[in-house]
Amino acid sequence: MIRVQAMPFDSGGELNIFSASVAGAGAVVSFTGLVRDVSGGLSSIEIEHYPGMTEKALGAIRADAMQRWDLADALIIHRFGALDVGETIMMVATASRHRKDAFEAAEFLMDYLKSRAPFWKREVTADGADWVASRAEDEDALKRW
Amino acid sequence: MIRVQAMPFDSGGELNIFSASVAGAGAVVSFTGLVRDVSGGLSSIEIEHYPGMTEKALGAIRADAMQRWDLADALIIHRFGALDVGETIMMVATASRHRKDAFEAAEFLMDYLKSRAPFWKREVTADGADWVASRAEDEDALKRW
Amino acid sequence: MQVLYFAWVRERIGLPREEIETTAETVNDLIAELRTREARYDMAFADTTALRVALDQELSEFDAPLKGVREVAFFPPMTGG
Amino acid sequence: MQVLYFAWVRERIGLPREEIETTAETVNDLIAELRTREARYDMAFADTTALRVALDQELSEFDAPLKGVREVAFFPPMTGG
Repeated sequence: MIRVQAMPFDSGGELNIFSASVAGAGAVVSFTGLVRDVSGGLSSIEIEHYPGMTEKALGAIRADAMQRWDLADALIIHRFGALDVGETIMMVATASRHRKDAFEAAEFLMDYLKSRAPFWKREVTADGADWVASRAEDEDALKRW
Repeated sequence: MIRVQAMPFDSGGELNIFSASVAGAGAVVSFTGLVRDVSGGLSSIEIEHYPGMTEKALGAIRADAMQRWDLADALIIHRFGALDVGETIMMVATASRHRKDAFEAAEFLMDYLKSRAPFWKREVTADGADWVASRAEDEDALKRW
Repeated sequence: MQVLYFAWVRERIGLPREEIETTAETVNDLIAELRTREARYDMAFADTTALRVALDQELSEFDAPLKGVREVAFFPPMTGG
Repeated sequence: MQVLYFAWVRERIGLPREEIETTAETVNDLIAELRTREARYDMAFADTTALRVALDQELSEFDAPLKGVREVAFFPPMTGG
């Protein structure tokens, strides 16, 4: 399932619902991304996205993962809009009979989501707001797949 | 944190507590292992462990992961005793500033936990109970680290 | 043709989308045409290595043809996750 | 010396732990001694490649010395996770 939403969500609760829904798959991996004030002074972030294309891109990335690995299911939830420090930005979850498949597919989803899904983050501090620059290592991460 | 317990636990709830506790680490990865009736006929599993050594072994594996990767924290919860189909056997969670560290450390914890922590699983079916055989691929997985 | 702008491209150009009548054959042609319009376009498109383009909501290349395309979007490299 | 058995080793031998007085110098010596006791021990230790040993709760080798060791545990390969 793919969800793109402004509303906060409960990643632990979503993980439980996901795990309960995938009978037959004993290995469940999740990744959760949280807003953190790493360098100090961050008050919030804003996420812009491209409605329509976002859902398509996430759906294509998920379908690709479902085809490459032996997965019972894969979940992507991603927020947009304004988020405070400590809030959950997004999560992915994968379920498989094999832990290796669940881990690899979750990493794949994250790598593609980072630089192939149309989201743009802006960090808001007391000094103003700056668009987060993309990182060469995120682009490089795609070469693994 | 390491917990070895007979009591069921709420993996989603534990993930939320863990995520909230690790300020500064925006990437959280979890693995959850569930009892699944893959081949049909499984009624429950029983997990035997070696009290004392279990906690030591899990603590050593966790300490090793904390040293190898840039982690804010790592969590291992593992149950013993009788578990029904659908119940959660164990979980690990890792938190880092870098998603790659969080993913790798979680895989490392799982690989070591599979064949270096003193747990033994027995599957109970209508025909009786059988000890789960260790798998060569689980031993091989350790060579990666 | 609908042309959409996101993130700092949207900010530099000053609007999120506009309808553009063009005979441009490729994305590069469209960019060349937009740059002649006004300084804000010229500035936004000065360095296309810092830009990405989607045609009808699919990531695309700058030399891709525009024939049949109804929606073009320009934006910086994505920073999701 | 406390000797502990887990999983099917415990089932074959028929008890989870016992106190053993021994002068065995290594784990292999202890196993040889136990195998002479009774058929159930002989059967449990017939194939040591299917066994693992821990000395004072640390995984160890079969040729490790027992000097100073207070707790020896025998069990099959672990199946956690």
